[in-house]
Amino acid sequence: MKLVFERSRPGRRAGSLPRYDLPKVDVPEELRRRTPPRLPEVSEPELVRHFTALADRTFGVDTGFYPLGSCTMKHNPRVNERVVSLPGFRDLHPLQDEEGAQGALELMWRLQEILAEVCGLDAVSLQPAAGSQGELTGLMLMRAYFADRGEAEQRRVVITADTAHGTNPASVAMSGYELRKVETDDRGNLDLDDLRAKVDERTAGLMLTNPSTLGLFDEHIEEVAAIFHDAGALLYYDGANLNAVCGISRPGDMGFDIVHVNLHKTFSQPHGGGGPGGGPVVVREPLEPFLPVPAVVRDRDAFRLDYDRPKSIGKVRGFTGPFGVFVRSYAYIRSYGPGLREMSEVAVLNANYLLAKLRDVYELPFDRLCMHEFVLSARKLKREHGITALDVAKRLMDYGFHPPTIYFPLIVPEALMIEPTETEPKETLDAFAAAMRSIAKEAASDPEVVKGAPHHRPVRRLDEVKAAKRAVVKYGFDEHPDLSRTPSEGEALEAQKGA
Amino acid sequence: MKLVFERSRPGRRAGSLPRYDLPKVDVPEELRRRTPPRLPEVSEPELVRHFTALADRTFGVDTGFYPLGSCTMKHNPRVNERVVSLPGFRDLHPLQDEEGAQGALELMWRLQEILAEVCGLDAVSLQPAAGSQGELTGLMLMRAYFADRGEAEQRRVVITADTAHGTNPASVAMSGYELRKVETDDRGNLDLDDLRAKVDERTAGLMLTNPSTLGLFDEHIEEVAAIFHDAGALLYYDGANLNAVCGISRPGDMGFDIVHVNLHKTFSQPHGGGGPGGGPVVVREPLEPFLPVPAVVRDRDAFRLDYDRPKSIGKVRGFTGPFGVFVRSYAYIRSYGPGLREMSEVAVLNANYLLAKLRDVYELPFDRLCMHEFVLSARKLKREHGITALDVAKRLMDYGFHPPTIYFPLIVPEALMIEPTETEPKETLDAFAAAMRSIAKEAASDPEVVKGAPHHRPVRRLDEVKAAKRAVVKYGFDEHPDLSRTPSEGEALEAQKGA
Amino acid sequence: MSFLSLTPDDREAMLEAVGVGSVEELFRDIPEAVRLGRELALDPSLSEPEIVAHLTELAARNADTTRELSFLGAGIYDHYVPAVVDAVLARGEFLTAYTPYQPEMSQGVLQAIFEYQTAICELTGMDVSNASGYDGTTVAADACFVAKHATGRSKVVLCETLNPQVRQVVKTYAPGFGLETVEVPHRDGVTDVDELRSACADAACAVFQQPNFFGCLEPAPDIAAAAGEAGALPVAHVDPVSLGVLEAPGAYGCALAIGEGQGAGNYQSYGGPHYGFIAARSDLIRRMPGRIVGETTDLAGERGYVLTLQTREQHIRREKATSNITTNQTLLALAGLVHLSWLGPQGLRELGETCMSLAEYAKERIDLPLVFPEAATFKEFAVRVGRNAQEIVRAARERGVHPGYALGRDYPGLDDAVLVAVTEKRTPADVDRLAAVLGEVAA
Amino acid sequence: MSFLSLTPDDREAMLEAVGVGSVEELFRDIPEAVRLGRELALDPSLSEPEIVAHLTELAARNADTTRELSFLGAGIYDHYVPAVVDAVLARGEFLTAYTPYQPEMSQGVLQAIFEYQTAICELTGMDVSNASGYDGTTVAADACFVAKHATGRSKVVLCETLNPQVRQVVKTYAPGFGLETVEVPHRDGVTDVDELRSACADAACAVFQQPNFFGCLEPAPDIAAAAGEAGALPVAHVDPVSLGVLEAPGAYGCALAIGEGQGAGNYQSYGGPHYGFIAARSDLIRRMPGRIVGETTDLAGERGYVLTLQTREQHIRREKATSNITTNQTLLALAGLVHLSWLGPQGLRELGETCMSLAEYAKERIDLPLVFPEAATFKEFAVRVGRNAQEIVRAARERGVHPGYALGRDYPGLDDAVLVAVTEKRTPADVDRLAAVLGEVAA
Ligand SMILES: Cc1ncc(COP(=O)(O)O)c(C=O)c1O
Ligand SMILES: Cc1ncc(COP(=O)(O)O)c(C=O)c1O
Repeated sequence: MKLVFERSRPGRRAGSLPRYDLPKVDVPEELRRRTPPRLPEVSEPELVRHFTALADRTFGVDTGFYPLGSCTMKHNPRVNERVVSLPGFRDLHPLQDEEGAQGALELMWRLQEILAEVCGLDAVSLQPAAGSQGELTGLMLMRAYFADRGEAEQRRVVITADTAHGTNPASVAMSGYELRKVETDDRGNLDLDDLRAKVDERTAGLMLTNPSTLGLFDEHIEEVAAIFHDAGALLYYDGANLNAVCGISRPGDMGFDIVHVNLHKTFSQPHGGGGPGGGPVVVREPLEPFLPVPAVVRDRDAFRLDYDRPKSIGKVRGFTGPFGVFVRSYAYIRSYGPGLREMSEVAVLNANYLLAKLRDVYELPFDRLCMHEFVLSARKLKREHGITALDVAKRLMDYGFHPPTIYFPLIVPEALMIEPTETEPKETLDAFAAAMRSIAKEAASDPEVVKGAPHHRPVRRLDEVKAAKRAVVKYGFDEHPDLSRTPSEGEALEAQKGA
Repeated sequence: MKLVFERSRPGRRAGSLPRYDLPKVDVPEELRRRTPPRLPEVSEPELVRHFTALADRTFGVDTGFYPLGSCTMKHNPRVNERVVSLPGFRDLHPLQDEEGAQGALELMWRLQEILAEVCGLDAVSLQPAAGSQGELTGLMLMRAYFADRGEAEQRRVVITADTAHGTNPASVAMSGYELRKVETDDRGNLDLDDLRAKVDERTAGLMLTNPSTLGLFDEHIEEVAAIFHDAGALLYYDGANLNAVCGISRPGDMGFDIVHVNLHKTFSQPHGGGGPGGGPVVVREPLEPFLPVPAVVRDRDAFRLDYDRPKSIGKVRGFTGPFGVFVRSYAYIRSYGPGLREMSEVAVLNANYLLAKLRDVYELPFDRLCMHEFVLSARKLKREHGITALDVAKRLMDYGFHPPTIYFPLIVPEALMIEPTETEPKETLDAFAAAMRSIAKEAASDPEVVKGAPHHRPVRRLDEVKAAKRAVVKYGFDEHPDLSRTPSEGEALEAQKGA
Repeated sequence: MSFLSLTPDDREAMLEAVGVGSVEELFRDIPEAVRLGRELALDPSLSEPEIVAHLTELAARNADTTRELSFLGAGIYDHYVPAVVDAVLARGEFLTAYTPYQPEMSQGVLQAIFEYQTAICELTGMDVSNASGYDGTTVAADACFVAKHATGRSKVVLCETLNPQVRQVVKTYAPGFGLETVEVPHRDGVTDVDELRSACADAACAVFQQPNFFGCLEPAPDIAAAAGEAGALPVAHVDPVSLGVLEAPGAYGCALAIGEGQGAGNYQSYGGPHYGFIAARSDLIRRMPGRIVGETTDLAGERGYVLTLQTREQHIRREKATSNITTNQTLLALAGLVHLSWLGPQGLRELGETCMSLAEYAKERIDLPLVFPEAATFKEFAVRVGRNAQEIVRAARERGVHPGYALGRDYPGLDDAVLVAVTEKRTPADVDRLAAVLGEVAA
Repeated sequence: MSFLSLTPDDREAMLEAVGVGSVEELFRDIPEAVRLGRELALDPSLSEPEIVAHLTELAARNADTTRELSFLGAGIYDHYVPAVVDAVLARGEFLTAYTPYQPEMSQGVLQAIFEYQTAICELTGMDVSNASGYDGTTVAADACFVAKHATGRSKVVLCETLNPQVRQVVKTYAPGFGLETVEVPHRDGVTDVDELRSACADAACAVFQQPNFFGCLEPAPDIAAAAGEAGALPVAHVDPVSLGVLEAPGAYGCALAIGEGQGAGNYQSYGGPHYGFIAARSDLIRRMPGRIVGETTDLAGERGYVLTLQTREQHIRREKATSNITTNQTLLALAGLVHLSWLGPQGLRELGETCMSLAEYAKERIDLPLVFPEAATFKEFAVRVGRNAQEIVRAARERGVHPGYALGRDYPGLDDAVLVAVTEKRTPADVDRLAAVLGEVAA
């Protein structure tokens, strides 16, 4: 379909603005815009049709099952969208005096209290904008903590699991730490021997997801925590999988000192096609002085912003964080109350049920009950029929499902990482299982139909290699290239998609 | 796809309500519900998916071109949806004291003033809920007017054109009048001779659409008005086609005494899949005393509801009419201001342009410039290739367009009644013309593909005869019939579709 | 601001294609004498931000129920509208579609109407529902028209406890429909069944309301039986929100069930747009007014939905149609369907129970005499405030509470009565506040 | 209230299929000692109407810009958000989709991002934009990281007229990124180009803001030239709303253009979520952080869009990635695209002109000295209020007007200065009222 720029015609417009009867003011010559930006010139009717058509070519949780592992694609309640658009929230300026923002400050304070309780820790900063920024913030906190103790030079290493999400090593690098990786044992836990060998006085801490990206709870988490704490190091909890354990097991109780929570996963901030998110960090008391400023604090019945935190790492984002995200997540949590536990229970039940329906046709690398998600391997299909995880994913589209995360975690070959979430009905799980089983059959009986998938989407399989080589990353107007003349270079990449 | 009832499972629910700690009150035994209604039991995630899927199977103006003649399927500005949901409008109780509803009353009063100016008449009632209720109201006003003059028994006949919309004769019958029909002359005007022969002292009035449903302005409208007025009768203007003449020619100036305005056509209240609408009536001063109560009036700076109208016909609907519709239409009119004239000009330009692009391939029964819409005939295609207006309509769907109104007006065989509206860009008109021309070619080259259309919609051509014979008008739960076992009975009906 | 899409170049090219020299020329068929010849005397065009500012200013001059604690009801209620309702209605496909004449383009809205019809039939215990009527008043006129044709009789009996506006609309329609109306007075807030029985002789139908306009529960089965015995069709005007706890009209012999749908899924919106519903026994199906959606199959045998029984309708049957209605209230009815699906049977029952409990609590807390102390009520009841009720309302509003509807306008004997309505959105604390304010102003 | 879809029967059947006797058993891998063993200490579950009531009550305790006439800016502005923006963002498909890893499922959002990238490149005069950064602060840190790798240098120069929060975030990131920061003071409200030039020796980049934090117009081309001559990448932090009237950074030699997108399409929302944008010259493309969408073709040669250049990213490149970002601000960036498409080039220019005219009018009407009388401004300017600005703000707010941001917190020497911002939503009459109130309280 056309780009909005291709719908543009000179002289058309949608928007209208008030024109006041005031003299025009000239921009100084040398600062004045010479060539106007070629923004689209379209009428409102076309604008609405254009974006309606784009929405129609986008699959969301509202459209259907979206079992993208590690992403917690749960239902996003509509009441949250209602409350977030109350003018008292939506039209509130972040520099409004505290006295004129008591409702907003109270909401944030309450959310902080809730997150501390859910994580089993003491203090919260809502500032980070997403999970990965939460990670970075957490590592900065680690560094500040050790600096404060005079151990900054000594503790240069952060350890991650070989199952870790890519953001973990990236955050380690961006925060100036050295990275060390620990292996996974044959039950899917951290390999304790490997771990003991790698933890020493140079260790600043561990970054871990628990349940892991394999969807497995580390059975030795107490030992793991002891190893780090004994070495004077800290434990960081990547909260991406918190949806499995709310009200069941708390990161603080597991021994973690710093946690980030993905509000856009566990607490239902809609993902928005890639954001916004929210990545609050929750810490044990000794780390509190280092949290970003300003802190949201309560003085008796009034709430205020505390900038006076001399040990603070500073700021990682503007103001106090993505407030609209807090409104939605706060509303979500208040809907469940202590029933958050049931939310996690059902997430785990749904995952285990789906696993039970699939484990005889796809390989299960670690034969345990899963938590809120599980990872299968399409290795056998590949070996026997040349059908890869990518092919299975693409073929699922033809059955009306969004594919799971694939090729992640990296330690499972041809990984299919499936997270149904708690909001799905059993019928959907049954239908998805049937599709997966049917595709496994097709792999044998009709592999070409699987390899050629998808067949029923607005486009066929896309050439990702060509895109990367040609790097056409904006519309070129009159000079826009015609890529259909470039020969195909490789189609879709067999690389991590999802999470 | 499944009905929402087919998604139901006992024990599931979406909604939650506050439960107060109050004693339960029993309904008297004999009035108590025995069997609960079998409403759907679904969770919110399913509810959202269900209605999202239904929306996806619905084509609206937002989806694409919708040239349904007589329906004025123009763009519905989004700002109107914004203002109508302001709590001051949306959550206002209709029995609020006038002092607490001044904003609402002022809005209605202003809308009345605007409609009087646009129609060139004196007084307005916003009460009627749609065009056809406006018609009925207008005829009641006629009756009350003549009753007041002692002519009620004498004037028993209302005249309509043979091109009239079905609501006109139906309204005549429902208001207790006798119907008489006048023919159309060979330029598409009312046949003046026929008219003169039919108007006499028994005539209460005329109901006319001008421009007519042929999209033609009656060139003798002054003579027509004189004939009725000379006979002591009144003229009623069916405002369905007002979009052609705003700011150009006013019904009052044409000689009409009573007008209804379709707010959902001319003034962009969205059609909502069949409603709501708004059908205010606008009248010449002598008819004002008979308007429905309450009237919205202004006393200096305050606005109030006037119930003290002893000659009023009474009420045709609750309260003061569909207020939300008024908010949208008022906003729409304020957007244009006197520019309403340009709105009509472009509506007429778009129609004439499209006509110019089609007139050589489809028959044009009356060879004139059209107003905001025009009527073609597929008679030649039918004769030569057996392709009916219905087939053309269904085939247009495969090109991504909503079909025009077909088989209306009744005097044009195989009628295709096309109204593009002013909000369409030229590109869309060009694309639609190309599709119509292509279908005309297909009629010759590949008639089966046209007869079998649509091919690319969620369903193929539907059996309307079977539906009428079997009359399955609700879900039957365990006893729901399986109509796929009933043999086909005739598919789609070649009867009016649209308008 | 305008919503036009033509550029100046487009216009020129198009005029040329049409073969005229100017836009003016397109209107050459309009006689000079009937042209306006001047600009419309309307305020100048506003930009979008100005539209919003202007309408916001108007809206701010209304005391809506988010700003004033209100116990107004009398037919329109401040029930909670779930967020999913707004979300569904905001879908542009639903919002901007026309009546689904071309079913292959409109399976979604057709299926939704079919589901709505089913929900209404389930609520009312009827066999057929149309796709909606204008509101709770016009469906009463429709029902009388159906009854006239079904019985061949022309008298319609209206209970005095039926919403005054409903009665007024029926009376306005009556002359054109060829109907006469008679009213049956109430006794202690409910209809006297014996009087009704005698009024029903020769009548086409009897229309009563349950719960009635005073909030009282009518002896509905007895009314239906009395009408039926006299050969008149019993027509129940019901509150959809009550039908989780109150018996369905179909279960006690009504021929038609009608009502105002607003409470189920629509905002108050100063009186509209809302939807009226009308449902009937199967023998009346071919007399029903308006759109009806039916199930069928397509060429390939797949299930689908279409407008059906169209030979009842004006576009086919013209002056012989069962009604002149075309545009109805589909979008509002869709809101009703979504709301009812959100509630489910359990939610609907809870909603009714909560309203009843709150109303009973309010009766206890308000230290004023009930107008009809004998009658059981649902969510609404009338109290005597000792002096002119409109003054009391004014005084209470000054204290921030709207206590309800002053009945005097409709019932001359009840000048000192206020009709108090509660919904699940009012809390016991709200009721306490009402009681306190009434205590002050009606003391 | 919950959003679960399993019935009790479902649960039983599913537990059986899994082969466990209870939900409890599903958690058997969790060591006993780390289980919670009690209920979470959270307030009880609320129903949907209660959620709305509770949040409405909280919202009512905020003085938002619909209730208070406000001239607050300082980085976040009360520009008009068109209704189409809300309508597009309410589409469930956009709202509930994930990052488009599987392009065949997500052509719509991919194309939208590609269009957004194009719009940002057009605004800024750059060759490549990513799909968005978190906000206007973090993109500055990102830009410094890009500059470090591109130049091999580790010093970054920040102008003192750059938004204080932006500077603070860069400084917070700096240790981890291996950067040192230096600041260049302003002279009369704008950057001293000579000081900047000398600071840029050995620097990776120089970050300046146009219009700057004080609302003043910087000698941007001179700054860019000075930085460039010293081998430092010039990085412009720009207000998208200004770019219809102010020159594009690409046109005067900047290597990167970044900014806070909020003013174009996002509500103030107490500071977020918004989008930050970052765009660069083509030579920096493989150093860009975050998602980038590229054009390609499908099997059948049809045009399509995919996430591209992913070897820059954490999920492929892990510790060698150009950034750790994954979740970004796509939905807010989409709002930006819709807003910019609604405006078009003509609307954007008018918007800038209107803001400038209003600001100039405000300068005239307010009878207080300008802090930087020499500088040209865009939509914001600082005035001296004679005493502690926070007190003035408080006093003005008591009269219903928020006059702007008290600069003292960020600029110790400016304790008596208020930064006043106008947008097209403020009318000349609003400005008159501000002037009157300031006249009263600052007299
Ligand atoms: C395990 C894990 N860690 C970290 C992240 C990063 O979180 P975010 O996308 O919020 O930055 C994700 C998801 O993207 C994840 O799945
Ligand atoms: C010419 C004409 N008259 C009357 C009507 C009836 O108007 P409404 O649908 O508003 O009842 C219509 C449209 O349906 C029409 O096209």
